[in-house]
Amino acid sequence: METSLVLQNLLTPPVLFFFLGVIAVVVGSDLEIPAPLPKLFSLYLLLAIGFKGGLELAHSGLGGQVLPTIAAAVAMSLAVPLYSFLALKLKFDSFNAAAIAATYGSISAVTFITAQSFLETQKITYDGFMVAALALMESPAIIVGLLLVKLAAPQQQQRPDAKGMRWGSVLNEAFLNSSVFLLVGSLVIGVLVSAYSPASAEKMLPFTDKLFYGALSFFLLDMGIVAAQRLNDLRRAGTFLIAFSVLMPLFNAVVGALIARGLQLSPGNGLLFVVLCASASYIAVPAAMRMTVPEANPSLYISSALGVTFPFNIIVGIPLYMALVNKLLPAAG
Amino acid sequence: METSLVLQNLLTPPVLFFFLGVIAVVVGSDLEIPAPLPKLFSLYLLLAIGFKGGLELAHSGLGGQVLPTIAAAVAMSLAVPLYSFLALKLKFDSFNAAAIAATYGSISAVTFITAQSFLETQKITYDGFMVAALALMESPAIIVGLLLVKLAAPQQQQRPDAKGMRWGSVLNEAFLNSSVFLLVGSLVIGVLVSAYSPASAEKMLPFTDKLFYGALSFFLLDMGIVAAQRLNDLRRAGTFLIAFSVLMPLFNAVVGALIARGLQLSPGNGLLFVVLCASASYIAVPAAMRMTVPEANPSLYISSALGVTFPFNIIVGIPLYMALVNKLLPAAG
Amino acid sequence: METSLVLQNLLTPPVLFFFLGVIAVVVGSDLEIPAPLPKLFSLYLLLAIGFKGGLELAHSGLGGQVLPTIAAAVAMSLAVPLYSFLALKLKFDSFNAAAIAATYGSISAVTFITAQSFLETQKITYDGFMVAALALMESPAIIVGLLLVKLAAPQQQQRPDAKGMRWGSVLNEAFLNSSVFLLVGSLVIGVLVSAYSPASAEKMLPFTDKLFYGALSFFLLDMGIVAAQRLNDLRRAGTFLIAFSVLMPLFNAVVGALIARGLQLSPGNGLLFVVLCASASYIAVPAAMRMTVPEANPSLYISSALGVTFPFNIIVGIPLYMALVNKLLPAAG
Amino acid sequence: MKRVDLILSERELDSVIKAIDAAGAPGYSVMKHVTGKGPHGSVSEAMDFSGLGANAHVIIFCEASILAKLREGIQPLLDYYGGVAYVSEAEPL
Amino acid sequence: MKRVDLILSERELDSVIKAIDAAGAPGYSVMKHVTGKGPHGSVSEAMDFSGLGANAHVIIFCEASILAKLREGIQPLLDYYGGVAYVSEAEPL
Amino acid sequence: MKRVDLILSERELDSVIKAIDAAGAPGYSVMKHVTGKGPHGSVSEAMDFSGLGANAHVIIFCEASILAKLREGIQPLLDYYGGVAYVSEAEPL
Ligand SMILES: Nc1ncnc2c1ncn2[C@@H]1O[C@H](COP(=O)(O)O)[C@@H](O)[C@H]1O
Ligand SMILES: Nc1ncnc2c1ncn2[C@@H]1O[C@H](COP(=O)(O)O)[C@@H](O)[C@H]1O
Ligand SMILES: Nc1ncnc2c1ncn2[C@@H]1O[C@H](COP(=O)(O)O)[C@@H](O)[C@H]1O
Ligand code: NA
Ligand code: NA
Ligand code: NA
Repeated sequence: METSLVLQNLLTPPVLFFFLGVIAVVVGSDLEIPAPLPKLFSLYLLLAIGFKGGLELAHSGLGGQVLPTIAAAVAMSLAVPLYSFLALKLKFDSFNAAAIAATYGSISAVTFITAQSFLETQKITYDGFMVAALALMESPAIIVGLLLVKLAAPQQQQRPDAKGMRWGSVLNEAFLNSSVFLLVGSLVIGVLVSAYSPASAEKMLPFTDKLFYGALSFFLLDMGIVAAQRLNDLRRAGTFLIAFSVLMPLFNAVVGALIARGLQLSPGNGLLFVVLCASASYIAVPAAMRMTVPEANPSLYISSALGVTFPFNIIVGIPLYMALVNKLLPAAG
Repeated sequence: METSLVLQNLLTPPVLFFFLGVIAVVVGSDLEIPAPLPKLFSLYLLLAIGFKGGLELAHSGLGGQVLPTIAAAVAMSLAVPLYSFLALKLKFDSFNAAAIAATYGSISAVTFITAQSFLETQKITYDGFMVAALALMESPAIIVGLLLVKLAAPQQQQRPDAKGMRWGSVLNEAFLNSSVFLLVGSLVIGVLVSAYSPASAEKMLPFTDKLFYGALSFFLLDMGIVAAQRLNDLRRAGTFLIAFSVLMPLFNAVVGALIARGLQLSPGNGLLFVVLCASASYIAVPAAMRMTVPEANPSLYISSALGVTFPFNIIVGIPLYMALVNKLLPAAG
Repeated sequence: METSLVLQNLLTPPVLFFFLGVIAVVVGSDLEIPAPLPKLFSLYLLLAIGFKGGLELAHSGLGGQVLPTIAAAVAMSLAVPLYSFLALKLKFDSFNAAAIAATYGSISAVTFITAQSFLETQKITYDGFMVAALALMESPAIIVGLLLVKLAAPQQQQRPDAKGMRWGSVLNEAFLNSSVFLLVGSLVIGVLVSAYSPASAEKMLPFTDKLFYGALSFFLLDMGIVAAQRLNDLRRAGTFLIAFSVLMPLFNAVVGALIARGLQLSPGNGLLFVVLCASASYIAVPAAMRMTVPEANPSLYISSALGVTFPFNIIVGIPLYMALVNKLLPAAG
Repeated sequence: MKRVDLILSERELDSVIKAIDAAGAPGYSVMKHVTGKGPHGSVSEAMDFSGLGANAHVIIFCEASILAKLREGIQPLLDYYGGVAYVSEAEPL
Repeated sequence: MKRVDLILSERELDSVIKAIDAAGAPGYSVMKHVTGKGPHGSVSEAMDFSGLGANAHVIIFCEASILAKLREGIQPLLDYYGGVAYVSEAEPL
Repeated sequence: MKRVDLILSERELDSVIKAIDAAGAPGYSVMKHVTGKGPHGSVSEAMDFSGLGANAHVIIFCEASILAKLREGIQPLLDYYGGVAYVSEAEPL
């Protein structure tokens, strides 16, 4: 059954275009999507996912499983970097361990979106409030990462621009970085519009909804190119980091699935919850870490999150987690 | 009633995304939409509004109110800069006064589009020929602005490149600048296609029509960022210019509403006419003025049109003008 | 009848926006679509045409006329550069003759797409496997072009970077250049998705299908600008090249129509086949030639393909070839 | 030989290039999308969507003998519209 | 007069510009989207979509008297975060 | 120390960078999207959509001792494909 789910996931346009990007690099095609075009798609995807989530959140409200699920999600984004840090300290200094740990505590919106698309092609329902969980899991891990640096790093060299580690700017970076800001902002707009101007919400759908799947596929073509370019860096990073990039998501997925079971989530929401736990950030966190922990080597945390964990998740992770959820969650029978 | 209209306008995606852009700057988020992506949206909006207007113009023809309305629109684009200039001369030299005056004589296509969207969510009809009025109001004010400089400015220093003020190049800048050219060109294409190839007109609609509202919202996110960045400049520009940027649109709106009443326009067309009178250009005119009146300070005319008048119009202006139109125009009863 | 077909083609949005771009340059408007925005549209068009072709190819399979048609297409892409080279050697050195010859052996995807749109507005059907012919005709001409240089060019100066003419890199450039790679890749993805995940194929259509016509029109606006900018270069290139750029497509069209008759293609497929023979590449081949035959003057092969043949084909060529096909192909009666 | 660096608004780029050609320079290179600050204030790319553009950086490698003509054509433009022009030494590699 | 060329990550651009202003330079120009290689490895534009950015090239034409203050403000940033800074001679055209 | 400025077609960028690395330069910076004019005619960005690209500007700060090797690797490329290379003096800030 897992194999058939893997195949069903594999043979969808988003995943196939991701592969096409990887193949372009491997065979040496000069295919590239020049900057800032990928930024257009990443801004679009965040805006659309936030807006659609907001519309749905307005319908579901904050009752029932909503708040417990969100609380559990935030708790995971605090816990994951802590135990990841302990594992990473076996091989890395505190700066790099903290930066990689934060990356895995946070989430990948594109992995989440790909999981939603997977659910839709499987005709499994899920709820809009999961986007709120997504939005709220981006920032806490950034804060934890910086606390870890503060506490565990050797007495730091004085930063030449005080800015680096002042808490104001760290919180700013954590909560107001463009990706979190746009996602949360669009979510709030979705909620407001759904409540007060449903007719105008309708008019947004051709842009935010109909186009979404194609735009995701196009963006994943670029992600495939970028991820494959990272493969060289990875070889240098060594087997410990590669193993971590596969095993930590699997471990987080199991923890996540158990929590989802405890929360009695539906299979659809369960899968999304697991994917949030298992995914690693390569948008918000790297930008924040490079700003606030310049001592860490970006090629380590970007390559592991984008070069290994992301492809692993969208290719085999999502169907695997689905099978796990189907086993563990009662509603899935 | 005005309050409820204001709220109904406020809680639509275009206006909310504009706010989101403003908030991004105010709270210090690093959200930005890098060049040339905003240009993609501005080209798209001009092409789509022109094309759709052309389709509708082909249906309505040039009979009835069409020609008188267009004539009145052009007359306003000639009159507004003249009396604006007199007001502005109280505080500014002839170069700056003429450049700002031209800005207010011309129009803002995005304000017009936002007003159309407002009408649509209010289920109030309007006619395609208003886009022709929009197109024809862009250029005259540029010519008037330059005449004012010629007549009123102190004997000018000789321009090093004769080009600056030769009439050929001024007319070129006024009538062939990219925004006027694309709008008029798309309008003509819309008319031709509607008449000779209705099947192909149909095939354009998913692009020009369905996507429009979402693309407008995305563009307004950027406009919010850019407008908010102008706030600092404004403080330096002083209260006179800020007051002018709110009062002149209001005055023009009243004049416009009276003319609309005289023309017996429908409420929908009436609102669009008023919005044309009340809006100020921050696309065509600034580009033209910087080319042809380099002596004027761009931060004055850009900041007043984009930093004050534009937000004022799309946030409170449009519903306010709607209320005004409802009061003054008989058909609105 | 030809005149009416010409007019019906002329008055469609893609062709009219192409004209608008040409006019912008001729009258001196500053309208431009800054890089890399045109690249976004060209990537999109290749992805969409490939994907849609793949979906259709999966339905039609490889039986019947499919393989003979594809074989004939590839044969034409080998033959055209050979006889073009002989003609071009009358005026040009071997480097330039080979580069221009390769350009005419290969195809223009945008011309093909415009022909498809023409067929759709004419309500004439065509088959998805023609996209496979399109994809397979891009590369062979590049190889022939380089063989011609190898064989006919004077003993070459030693290239400073061996890379230039090594066969590995030539084949790489021919078969893996970004435009061929993306087209073929999307075609394969279309086939796979159609077979194994029809639900997800459905979800791509708003992006790849509905938007297509508008995006084509927007891209042709840019092509109009770029083609018109080439007119100056052309004057320098002389009447021989201009005549070649019109006569060679016409000759190829007649040859193509006879082959289509031999293959008993339907009128729709026949037109597409003829258009493939008659069109010249200004995307894949120029990029390949500049890399591999730097001795040739790019302004010659770009200007003739993009400045003459492309406008000729999309304005008068397509309807002319349609009339030819209607005359020669029995099914068209 | 000499290297000339010009930084000025994209708006005047066409006039400046005409002056460079007129001075007989053997070539030039242009980088657009330059932002910056000078006596006339700050220049950003924020208004790019409106066609206002930012600054351009022009580099010219030429013989010293061309400098006088270059100065003659370009200096009035910079004086009137703003921008900077500097010369330094440069030898072919 | 002097010409200063700085190449550094876009990330530190704001800090560097503050230092340039503080040093009293009469102006500066910035080119973004610069890629390259240095002691800290390669920098590309591939992660641009994530907000990571590439390098920036800053040019400052100024009097020699400003150099000391510039060095004081900028050198610590370059030492800590990476990047290069060079000075050459330049005369007004 | 020395500053080397190369301007050449983006097409040859990979070969040039290999030559720079081979010469042992401590680093380099690249700006793409450069347009211009030289003995081989004008270069614009109009064909960017086709993958043709425009020019690139490469800056290398290095010791004088590296120049000979750089010249050896790069000059043949410029001679064959076009482009310019100039050297000037530069001191660390
Ligand atoms: N001292 C300087 N060093 C480097 N660039 C400068 C300098 N002064 C002015 N610029 C550039 O030239 C542009 C136009 O200057 P201006 O119009 O004279 O203020 C500025 O926006 C800067 O990009
Ligand atoms: N020797 C050099 N010549 C030119 N650019 C350099 C040089 N060294 C470093 N750079 C540029 O400065 C950036 C930052 O350098 P770093 O962080 O010190 O490796 C590099 O990515 C290059 O763009
Ligand atoms: N004298 C020059 N000064 C500045 N840039 C030049 C000069 N000559 C050539 N270039 C640049 O080098 C590119 C290639 O030159 P080429 O292929 O030799 O014509 C041109 O497109 C220009 O960008
Ligand atoms: Na996670
Ligand atoms: Na107005
Ligand atoms: Na052909």
